[in-house]
Amino acid sequence: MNNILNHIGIENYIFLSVILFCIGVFGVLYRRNAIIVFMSIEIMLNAVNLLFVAFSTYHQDAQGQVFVFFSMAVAAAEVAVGLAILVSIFRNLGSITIDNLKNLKG
Amino acid sequence: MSTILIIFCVLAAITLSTAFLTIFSKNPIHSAIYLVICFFSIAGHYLLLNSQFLAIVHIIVYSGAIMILFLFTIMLMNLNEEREVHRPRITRLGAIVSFCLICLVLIAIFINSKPIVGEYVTTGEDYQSIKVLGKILLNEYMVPFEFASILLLVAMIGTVLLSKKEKLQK
Amino acid sequence: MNVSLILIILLVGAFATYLAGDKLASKMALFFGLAAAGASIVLLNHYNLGENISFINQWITQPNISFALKADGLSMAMLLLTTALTPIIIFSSFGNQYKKSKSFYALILFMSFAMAGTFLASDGLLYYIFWELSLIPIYFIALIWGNGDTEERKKAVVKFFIYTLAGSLFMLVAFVYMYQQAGSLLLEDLYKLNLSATEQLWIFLAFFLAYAIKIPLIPFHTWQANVYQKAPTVGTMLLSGIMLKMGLYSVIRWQLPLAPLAAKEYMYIFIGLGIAGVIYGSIVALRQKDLKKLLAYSSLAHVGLIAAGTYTLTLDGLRGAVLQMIAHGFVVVGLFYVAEIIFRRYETRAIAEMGGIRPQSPKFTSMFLILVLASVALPSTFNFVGEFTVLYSLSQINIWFAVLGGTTIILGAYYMLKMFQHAMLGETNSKIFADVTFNEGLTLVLIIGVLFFFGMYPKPITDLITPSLEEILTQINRIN
Amino acid sequence: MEMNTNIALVLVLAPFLGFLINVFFGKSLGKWLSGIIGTFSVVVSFIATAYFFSGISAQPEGIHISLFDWIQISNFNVDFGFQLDQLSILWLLFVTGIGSLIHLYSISYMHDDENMHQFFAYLNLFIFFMITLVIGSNLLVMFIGWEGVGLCSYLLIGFWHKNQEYNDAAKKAFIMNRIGDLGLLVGIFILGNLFSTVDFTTLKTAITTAPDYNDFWVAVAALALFIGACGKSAQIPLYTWLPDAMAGPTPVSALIHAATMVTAGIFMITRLNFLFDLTPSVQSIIAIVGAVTALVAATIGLVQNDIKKVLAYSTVSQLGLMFLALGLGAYEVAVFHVITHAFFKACLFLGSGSVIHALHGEQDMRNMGGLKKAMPITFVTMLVASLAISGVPLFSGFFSKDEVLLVAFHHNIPLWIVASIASIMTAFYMFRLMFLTFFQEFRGTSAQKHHLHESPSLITIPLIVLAILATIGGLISLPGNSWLNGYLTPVLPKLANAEHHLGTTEYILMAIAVIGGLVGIGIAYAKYIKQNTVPTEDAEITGFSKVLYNKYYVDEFYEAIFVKPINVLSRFFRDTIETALSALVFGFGKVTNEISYQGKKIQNGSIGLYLFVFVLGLCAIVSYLFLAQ
Repeated sequence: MNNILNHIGIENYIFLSVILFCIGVFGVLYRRNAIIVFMSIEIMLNAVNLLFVAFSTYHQDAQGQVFVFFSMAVAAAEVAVGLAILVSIFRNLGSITIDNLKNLKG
Repeated sequence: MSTILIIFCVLAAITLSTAFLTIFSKNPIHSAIYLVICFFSIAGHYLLLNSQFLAIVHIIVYSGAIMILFLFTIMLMNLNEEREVHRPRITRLGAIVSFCLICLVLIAIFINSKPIVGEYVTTGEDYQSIKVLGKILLNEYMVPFEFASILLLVAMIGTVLLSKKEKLQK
Repeated sequence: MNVSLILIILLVGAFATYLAGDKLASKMALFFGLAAAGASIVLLNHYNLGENISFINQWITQPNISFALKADGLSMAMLLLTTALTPIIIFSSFGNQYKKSKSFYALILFMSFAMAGTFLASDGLLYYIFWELSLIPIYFIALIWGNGDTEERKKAVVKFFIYTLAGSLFMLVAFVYMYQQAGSLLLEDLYKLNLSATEQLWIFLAFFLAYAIKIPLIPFHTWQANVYQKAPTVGTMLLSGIMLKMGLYSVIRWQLPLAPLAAKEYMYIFIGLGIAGVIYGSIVALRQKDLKKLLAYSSLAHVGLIAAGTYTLTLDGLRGAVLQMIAHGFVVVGLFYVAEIIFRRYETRAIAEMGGIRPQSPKFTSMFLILVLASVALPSTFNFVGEFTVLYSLSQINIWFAVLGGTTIILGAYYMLKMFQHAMLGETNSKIFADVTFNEGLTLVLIIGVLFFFGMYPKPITDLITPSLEEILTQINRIN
Repeated sequence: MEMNTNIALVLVLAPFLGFLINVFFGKSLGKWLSGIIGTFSVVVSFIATAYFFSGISAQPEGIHISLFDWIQISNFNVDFGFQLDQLSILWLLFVTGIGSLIHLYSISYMHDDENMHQFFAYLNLFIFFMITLVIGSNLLVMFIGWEGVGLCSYLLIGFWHKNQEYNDAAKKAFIMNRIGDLGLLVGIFILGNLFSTVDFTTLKTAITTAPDYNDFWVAVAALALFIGACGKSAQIPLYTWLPDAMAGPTPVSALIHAATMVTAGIFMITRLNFLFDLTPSVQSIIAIVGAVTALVAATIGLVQNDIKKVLAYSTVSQLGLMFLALGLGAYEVAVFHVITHAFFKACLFLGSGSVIHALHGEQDMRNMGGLKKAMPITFVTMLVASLAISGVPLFSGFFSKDEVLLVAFHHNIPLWIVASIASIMTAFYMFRLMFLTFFQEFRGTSAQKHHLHESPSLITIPLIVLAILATIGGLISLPGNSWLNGYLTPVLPKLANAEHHLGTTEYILMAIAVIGGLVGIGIAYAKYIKQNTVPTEDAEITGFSKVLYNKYYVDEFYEAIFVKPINVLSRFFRDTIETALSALVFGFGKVTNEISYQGKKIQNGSIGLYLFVFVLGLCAIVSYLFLAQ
């Protein structure tokens, strides 16, 4: 069976996920809208997932995919809870601009 | 340049551009749409890597469940228009700087690392069909698997509790 | 039979006391205190017969820590001091009523347990644990049962706690470093380390900070007077009678043999510091208005001399220091008890409000005077033996050290007699001073008896401690 | 030898037993019984001493008893032992002898005091410590006694403890003694370091046989020991406590501050004569200090009005003469003078006590006078003692003082002149005391006059015994035929070679001394009998006599340069340094608090900032891990 990586090369996947990850980081830093921040986090998660899958293929091992599977489960849970929190924040403050969320300040 | 590489490049271009657009769109709805496209392209990568199961799950979970959640939330909050006040310039500058920095650092590291690329071995074993994954999940990863379900259950209950309207205290 | 028995008795005693309830607590505590004292005498017997009463057991495998309780002469002497003073201290509290007395007495026993552990432990981490453990009970004793304004007290006690704890942390750092070098914290293994002079200096200083605060040496003594004043007398007795000796003991047991090069190199500085403490403490004590504070500063002066003795690195210095530690332990407990007896009757610790007690209670006056004289090292009391030996060791280093350190016998006499004069003599006080009760008298007589007996015949203690001190000296003088 | 040990123990422990009985049961025993037990225990010691005295000629090297190991030092062991040789037995004889007499005297004298049993307890304790001091076989056992007598002196000076001035005096005595004690200790340290022993016998062997001892350190040791002697024997500069010590009851002054304790310094130096003989420089210091003390104390004594103060300064002055003799190497002369001085000075003090007793506590001579008729026995005995101290021929003081002057003349003429002037002054102030007290008319109140009476026999018997001793005491060392010198030869080896011949010079010197003494008496007679002068009131004293009356302001001087600065320093330390140190420690806490407070501001709750810092930190860690490889 022909390994797909022989055509593409693992380094391309690495660069792709790094850039994707950085885009996620950038989004988290750049945007104030909590929803967008959330989306950026999802992008980061996906970048890592992509790498997992790539390495899974590289090692010819299913462990990486299993990990992605769990990571998706966690991501789903996280998004559900996170969005619920956002909803209740929006309900209380009328906005989801993260700069307004300063209640943690000591 | 093989077909597969071309497909990869196209997919990668879609992934990166939609990711960028997700962040830069002023309207959250647009962001969400771009993100869906991004997720689809990632699913394409998965397919390219021959992990069909993950690709399907990815589409179901991310593009299906998660993005729908996002869209619902956005609509719930009525965020379909840009209400975001722009951040001060210094913050934006900081964001760009740190973006460049982290890119530079990570890429520099990967470039300077010992090359791991060599001959890609193929054992020929099936390691990523649904059958194999299912066996692994329910044998080796039995306990984490169950915990994942508990986690989801807890998340569900938590979400319900959080989004329930509190009774006004008098 | 080994020394862990003592620790078990004290720990079990602490729990039993707590469970016994408020009414029985004091008697239960006394019982266990006496049991520990009895057990340590039995153990001493075994030790003198040449039996091995040490207890070494693997405790934690990773990191490599042993539960090592090593009993040599020095440890036995300090253990005896602890177990002898504990029942005396408990007994001395019998005239007072304490709220929540079960916790109070349990804490006393627990503290005694921790201090006994410190004297016995021969593994660095175990030793450190006991060392810190002893801080916790005294913190509560001083905080909850202390006297004076609550805010002031809290301030003083918390300062003491943080101060000593902060000092000890440096010691922990030193231990960690040595563990990395030796792979074990057993004292014997640490002795085998070949550390360079610089390393030794740093270790020495780290230990010094911990000990200088605990002992205390100037200028690290600022916690002392306030805590002594604010703590209940029992707490003060525990602090001054035993806990100070933990620091001095540790200097001999840990600091000097582990960093002998530094000790030799900077000997003069540390002796000088000790002697400066003697003079400074004595001079400050001159004008103290509070009896307990005065005694605190006198204690500062005495431990300064003891510390100077230990840093001479001579057999006489170490031996005198140990003798003086034991003697000072008894005297200072007696003196604080005297302060407590006066407080029970006059509700004051201000010297100016006393006076004229002698005509009312000659017995008490005599006992007080004897303690005062023992404290200023009158020959034939135990303190003289210790002080003489220490001063002699100082004279071996440099005669001026002996002269300056010897000013303690002048200044000490000055402030102690001045205090005695204003507290006890003069026109009969208008306030009635009830004569000492049987319990009070018994406690004081016991202490005085010990002081005179060993003052005339210190040989048992000298014979007990000399071999182990010689061993430590060989460690100090080992060629690196 | 077993026998000797037991008797020695009896000798030492009898007074201690008396002390214990008086302390624990004194009150219930009653005054008489407590006094009798106190006296009896000292008499027992005296008898034991007499036993040893009778046997000493058979054992010229003395009896050495070692009881047990006491203190262990790395290079030597100190055992608790006794040494009974000629010197210590001689000392014991007069300590216990005079001690017994004074105990007897005190039974009557202290009978009105409610704490009489305490008094006897302290006196017994004093005798116990004094015996320990004398009998100890090494410097440290001697030191037990040395400090012990200081303690008893403290207790007895402050016996009337309700009076804080007396307590001050007691404290002063103890502390000044302790200054000396430090000197003594330092001396012991140096000797221990040099010769690895503090035992008298082995020390003597070590010093006399050591081929290369360090001259300098031996001298320092001797000097340090001499400072110790200064403290105990009230020499310049540590003499000021002795006059103040007169606050104690008079028998105490007689026993401790005249006859026994203050001679401890002389005892110690005599004991260590082999050491001092090696250090001529220290010896000359001792001689000069002794002579100057003799003169200074005598000048102060000239104008004092308190009967006991006069005697106190006279004691200091006489002690000075003894030190002069010691400094000149004439230990036997010093010992001789110690003994005769003990007799006549004890007699004088007891006599003055008798007078004070009769006048119910009056001590000022300006309020006395004419007691001759009322108190004949006291008068006669005091007169005898005064004649003795003034050096009138055939009385004991004549022989001993004359020998001191003789020695001084042979060694150093200026010292002889100083000492002679001091003796002339002695004669003057003693007779000034006699004339003011016993002659002319009574100047006290009429109430006192009515009660004037001779003291009871318990008081007069010791007086008579001491007066007799003061008269015939000189017989033990007659010029040219000295029993004492022969007796002391084993202790003082130099004596064996010394020649004692009486030449013309000696007779001339004797005559000068006698004439000087008589001149002193004559001046006193002229002033206080012929002119009938009575010393002026305190306020009217002017000129140099004011300086003298105020004791050269030495007390004030010490107060200003030692006591005050220490107190100021103490207050400075207490208020400034302590606060500063404390503030420093608290400062650490404050700084931490401040950092925390400032650091809190970074935690402003802005998630953007947190994330930014987070990313920076991530970059830093990653690049560190990468670069560190």
